[in-house]
Amino acid sequence: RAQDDEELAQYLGGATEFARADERTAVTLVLDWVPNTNHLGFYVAQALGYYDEANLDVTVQEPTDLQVETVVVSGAAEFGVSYQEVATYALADETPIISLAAIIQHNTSGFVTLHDQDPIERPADMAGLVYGGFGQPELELAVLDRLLECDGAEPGTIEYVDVGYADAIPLMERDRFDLVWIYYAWTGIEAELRGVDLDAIMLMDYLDCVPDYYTPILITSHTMVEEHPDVVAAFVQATARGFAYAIAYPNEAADILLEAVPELDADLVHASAEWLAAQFMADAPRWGQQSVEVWQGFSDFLVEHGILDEGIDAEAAFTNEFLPGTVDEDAG
Amino acid sequence: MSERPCIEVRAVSKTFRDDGRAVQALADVSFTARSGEFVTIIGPSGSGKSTLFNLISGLTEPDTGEIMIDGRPVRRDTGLVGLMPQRDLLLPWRTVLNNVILGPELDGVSKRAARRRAREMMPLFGLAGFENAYPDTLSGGMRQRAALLRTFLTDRDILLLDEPFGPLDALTRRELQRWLLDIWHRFRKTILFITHDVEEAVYLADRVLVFSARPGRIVKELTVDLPRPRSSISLLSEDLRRLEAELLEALEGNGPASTPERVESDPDGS
Amino acid sequence: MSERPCIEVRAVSKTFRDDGRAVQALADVSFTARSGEFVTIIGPSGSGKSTLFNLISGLTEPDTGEIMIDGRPVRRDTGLVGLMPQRDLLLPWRTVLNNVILGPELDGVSKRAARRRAREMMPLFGLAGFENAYPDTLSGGMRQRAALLRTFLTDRDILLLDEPFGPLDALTRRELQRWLLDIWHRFRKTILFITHDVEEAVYLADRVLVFSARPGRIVKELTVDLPRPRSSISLLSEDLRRLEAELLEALEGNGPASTPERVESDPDGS
Amino acid sequence: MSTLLTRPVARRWQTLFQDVTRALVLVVVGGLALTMFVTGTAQLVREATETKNLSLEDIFPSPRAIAGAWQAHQDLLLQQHIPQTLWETLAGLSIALVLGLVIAALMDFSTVLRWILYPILVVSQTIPIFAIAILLILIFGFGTGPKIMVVVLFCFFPIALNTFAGLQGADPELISLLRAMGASSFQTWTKARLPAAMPSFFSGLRIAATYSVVGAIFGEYITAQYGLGVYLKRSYSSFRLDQAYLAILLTALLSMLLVLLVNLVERLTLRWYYTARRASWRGPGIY
Amino acid sequence: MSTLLTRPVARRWQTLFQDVTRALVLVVVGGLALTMFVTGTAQLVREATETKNLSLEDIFPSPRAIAGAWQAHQDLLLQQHIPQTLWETLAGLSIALVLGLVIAALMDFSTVLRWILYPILVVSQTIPIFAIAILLILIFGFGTGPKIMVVVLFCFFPIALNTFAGLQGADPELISLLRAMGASSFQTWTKARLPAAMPSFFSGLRIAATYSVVGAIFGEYITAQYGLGVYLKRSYSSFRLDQAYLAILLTALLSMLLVLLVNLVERLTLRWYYTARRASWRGPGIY
Ligand SMILES: Nc1ncnc2c1ncn2[C@@H]1O[C@H](COP(=O)(O)OP(=O)(O)OP(=O)(O)O)[C@@H](O)[C@H]1O
Ligand SMILES: Nc1ncnc2c1ncn2[C@@H]1O[C@H](COP(=O)(O)OP(=O)(O)OP(=O)(O)O)[C@@H](O)[C@H]1O
Ligand SMILES: [Mg+2]
Ligand SMILES: [Mg+2]
Repeated sequence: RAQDDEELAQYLGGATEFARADERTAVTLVLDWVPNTNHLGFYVAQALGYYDEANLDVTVQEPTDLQVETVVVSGAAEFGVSYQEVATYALADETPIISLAAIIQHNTSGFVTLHDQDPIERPADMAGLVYGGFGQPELELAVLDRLLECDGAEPGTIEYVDVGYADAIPLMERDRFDLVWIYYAWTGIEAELRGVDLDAIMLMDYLDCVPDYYTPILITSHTMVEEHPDVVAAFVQATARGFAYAIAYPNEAADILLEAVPELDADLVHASAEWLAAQFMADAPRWGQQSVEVWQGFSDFLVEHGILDEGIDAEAAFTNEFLPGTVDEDAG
Repeated sequence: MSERPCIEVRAVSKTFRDDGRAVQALADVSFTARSGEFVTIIGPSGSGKSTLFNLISGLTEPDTGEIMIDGRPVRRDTGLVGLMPQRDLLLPWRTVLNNVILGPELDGVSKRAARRRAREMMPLFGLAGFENAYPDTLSGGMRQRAALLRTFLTDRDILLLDEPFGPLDALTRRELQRWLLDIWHRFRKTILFITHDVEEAVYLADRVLVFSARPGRIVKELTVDLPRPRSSISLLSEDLRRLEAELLEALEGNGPASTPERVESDPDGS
Repeated sequence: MSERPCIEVRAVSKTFRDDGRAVQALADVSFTARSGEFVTIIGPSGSGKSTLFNLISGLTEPDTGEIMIDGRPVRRDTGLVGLMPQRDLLLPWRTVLNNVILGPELDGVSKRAARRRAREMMPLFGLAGFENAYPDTLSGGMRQRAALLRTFLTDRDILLLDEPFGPLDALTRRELQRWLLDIWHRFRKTILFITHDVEEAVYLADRVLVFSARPGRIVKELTVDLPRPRSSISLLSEDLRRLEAELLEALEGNGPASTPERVESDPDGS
Repeated sequence: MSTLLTRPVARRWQTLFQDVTRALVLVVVGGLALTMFVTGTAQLVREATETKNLSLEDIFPSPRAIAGAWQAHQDLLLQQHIPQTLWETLAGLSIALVLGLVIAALMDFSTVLRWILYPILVVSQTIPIFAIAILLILIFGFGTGPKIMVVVLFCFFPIALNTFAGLQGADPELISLLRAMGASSFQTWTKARLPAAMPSFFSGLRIAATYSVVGAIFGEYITAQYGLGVYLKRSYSSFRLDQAYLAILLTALLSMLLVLLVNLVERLTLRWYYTARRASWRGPGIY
Repeated sequence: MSTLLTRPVARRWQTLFQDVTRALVLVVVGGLALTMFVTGTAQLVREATETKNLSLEDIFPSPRAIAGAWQAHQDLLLQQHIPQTLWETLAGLSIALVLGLVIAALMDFSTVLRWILYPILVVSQTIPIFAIAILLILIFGFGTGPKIMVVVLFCFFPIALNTFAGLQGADPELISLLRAMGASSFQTWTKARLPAAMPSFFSGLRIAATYSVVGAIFGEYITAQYGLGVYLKRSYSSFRLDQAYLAILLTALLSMLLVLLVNLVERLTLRWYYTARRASWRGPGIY
């Protein structure tokens, strides 16, 4: 274990000591979606007793039909997994939440096509394709248009159709549309496993064009931060340890997840964990680190495209205060 | 028979209105039945006899006039009389036995006691063996008898019987008539009895009321002064025949029923 | 009146079974009605008269025996006869006018023509002015008359009438009896007619069949040899009275109705 | 001779056995239902009393905010979203009506068909939308088709089941009379069974009308450009709760109007029914 | 005198006006429904025929794959998911049954209550789950409560509406007779209205039973650790279509069993109903 701690410390700002709650506390974490590899750290922290060590009894609650922000603010759950875009909307609506950690350092989503049908190499290739969206056309088209623009193509040349609940790739295979926005770590890996040849424009690769944003993030309510900072710190740090473990031992972390949620596809979980291991922290000084530039940049982007009337206070949107260890803030 | 008026019907009129059609069922009907009296009512079909029963039992309110039972006005005040409706109206979801004990059951009598009494009466009503049959499997006459038994078990001092013996054969009919007279006599009931059978009307009654065709009016009151008990009176007795003929004449003197008004006539005559 | 048998009922039996209770309604009934004959059926309540009509009209099949109409066996073959059921069974969603034209309508006659004919008959049946009333607003007798009119408009050569004049006053009854005899005579119909009124049975019929109590058997066949037309026969005619008395006697000689078997008896007697 | 003696005894035993089985089944099922009711309610009460701090502000928008959303998007809603949803609703409901009647007729018509159709009906109501979303898109593309189909799926079921029950419940003596009068099966159906089933049919139609707008909203979740469902989804996922609740409010309103329309038509069509019941019928209107 | 002359005329006009209005409304609504049916069907046909290559392989898993999923997760399903869903279903359905009956009784009892309850009922069916999910979670936490409540929400509506219709449809003459016999309102209700409403009630219960399992699955979408809904959601999200369809299959199966149970209880309870109809009743069993 000692050796483990040493190895994991590099992802934890060098910390080997972690915060504990003042007294034994029961807390609930609501997930954003069905348990998946984005949640590896939580399941690891649960299984390896990190939460226990932090004096916490954690219930990992499967997703609800609700916005996680609503659940967290209502007090029904203390922590939640959300996305920067939804959190930004919520903050603009003056919902009292705050982001505690970026679960994955960069945006790992991307636009994909079937290589055999519509090969794309660069954003400009997407012009003229039919895009199957998930129901937020303003945001989706804003991102797409920006990508086209950056690559010198005509914006507004992508046709939007709403795909709703339906599974995208089979519909693309039947030529119902050409282009879809996916989380590569899950849908992309799954397609790879099935031998579907995808072409992807990863947003990570165009950060100078479309600003980066965190997806997913860990959030809590203002009330928690103000009234139970010890619990928040204990939870965030134990979670950080879990993710550090997932970075170091993706295979073992995948097994832990599968143990807890046996319905998931084992191959997919393993491959996805492997892929994500490099993405959880990426180039950040520690897991979970957030920066004001990312929050500001994305808020500005939304305002620019008329999706938000007013920007948010980026400084107040997040905090790194509860993360383990210490880092040079400028390095982020 | 006491002289105390038990049912008083005073100048009662009733008109039914139905999109633009007005049917006057009763026009200014008045009569009194003394406590313990047996009154039969006879009149053309559609002359408002059943309507009169509905009024007396408090199911409908008269347009004008008033009805008193035991000196108290009836104003949608139900449960004072035992009513046997023209259509048998058995509850289809109850067996015969459970149908006939409905009255006592509503009065809060224990079902057990009610059933015991009912079982005893079954043979008289020719329903023995059909205690557990559903009404749908009975013949027309059997249904009628079950409805009659139900009314008697309801145990009221005033009985309104709307053609109770209509679909019964002569034999059963005679038997039930005798039984009815016996009950009436023993328990001093007041009975109003609608029938189309002139002989029956005379045979049973102290008094016969003859209704005119629609709108129903009382056109004749015939007091039957035959001696009681009547079970011994020969069916062809002279007196009986004479009264029957008198009744028939009264009935015949009353032309055909009026058709309903196409437009509403002014009810308060202003 | 021809000698050709029109309805032949041969050794027909019918037993109803109901969880463990068996009710024998008809036991070995045989008779023949010639074409154009007017046969009345009289018998105790519950003796299987209505059941017999159901068998003849093909609604039910006999357990044993056979029924022929015009020489062809009836085997769930319906629509050959005009049936007026004991319960009026008017369609509650149709007005009186639309109820009475049901027969022609089923036969594919134009509604318009059917309505015209029906309208003409309304006054005779005392239903004038009630063409557009729903059955629920009619009196008991009016419903019965509507049902009767419906049967006549169905226009069959054979009519089965189950107590058609039950709830009618003497006057209307007499009028409709005369009319029925007229129709029968003019259009040479074959009529089976169930009644509980001994006088009516004799007054109308060529022949009266007397049923025993349940299980129904034919215990007497009485040929009525009074001259026709009978409208002129005095109501107190000697012959009439004699036949009536004879009938009553036959009826009375037949004890009370049997109760149903608690357990099933072996139907094929093995 | 032995048969004569044993048969009735066997029969008596059989009857007894039937009665006992019947009582047993009813007691068991009734007991189960009662237990479930009690424990279920207890569970609800227990969980509800355990609740800690119920803070509802911040979660539901104020009526003022909802009114504001209406003012802001009035035109959009009135010109695009509501007409779209309404058209899907009405088209779907009309098709469901016909389909429901046809299915009820088929089930009424033949036992074999009933055996085949019943499971299909039940399954059709238990399949989650997402499982058929892909199928609908494949068949109809991204047009109005999928939404109409979802409305049909939501609505035909109560119509079919209720109409079927109504058809089966028609007075058997009336049917017999019609058969005696020589009516064909079809005539018995149109002249007696169908009219007798109308009250029950309308009861099913009322349920269906309630579901129809929701069905359209749901269908729009599968795929749509316009419609209240789209407005709802977009508002909700961009956290505009005021707009989301406005959409819900409008949905409820449309449903209510449709139900009232059904009630009105029922009152006008089933005049005989309401005439007969007029005496006991309390309160005016089409409610 | 003038009143005597004018009143009837006024009345005649009024009648005519009523008739015309009635005809007009029915024609307009009927025409609308017909138009909607025709254009709706046309739309469906048009969109469906436009479809080019409709290849369905690998959208649906093979039966073998589903059987495989069953073998793999048999224990998990039988020990955790199915019992959980079943308990939620039965508890919810039982509560819905009582609630539906109570609501029907209240609506039948008073016009005022009807005016109040009707909109609430309709609204309760049009609100999307997510809009009340937060309330349910706040009240009941993440336990079984929310799921039971969703089942109740799904199921009480058809029961309430159908029972209400049944109560209203009771033979008015029978009610009159009971009143004449001195029955209290309550007695009229228990002895005549309620029994008369039973066939209609069972028809509603059958619809509710069909929805109940789906309701539980839906409730589990709000929040759950166990249950077929969880299994379904997890499987679908990790692209295990075989497992997802297994879950759907099990849902349908459970629903079917519940419906059959309702049919059985109906047959046993409404003996008078089926006795009377025996002659015309085609086919055996509880179907
Ligand atoms: N609820 C009602 N609505 C409208 N009209 C009615 C209603 N009840 C009775 N009538 C009318 O009132 C008149 C009298 O009916 P009622 O039932 O009292 O007659 P009746 O004397 O009992 O006749 P019958 O001997 O045929 O039973 C009839 O013309 C009938 O159409
Ligand atoms: N569908 C049925 N199921 C069971 N039993 C029946 C059925 N129909 C008739 N019965 C029984 O058959 C017997 C004869 O009935 P039916 O209706 O033929 O008598 P009826 O002679 O017409 O009597 P009424 O003069 O009273 O009308 C009755 O005891 C009745 O209970
Ligand atoms: Mg009457
Ligand atoms: Mg009979």
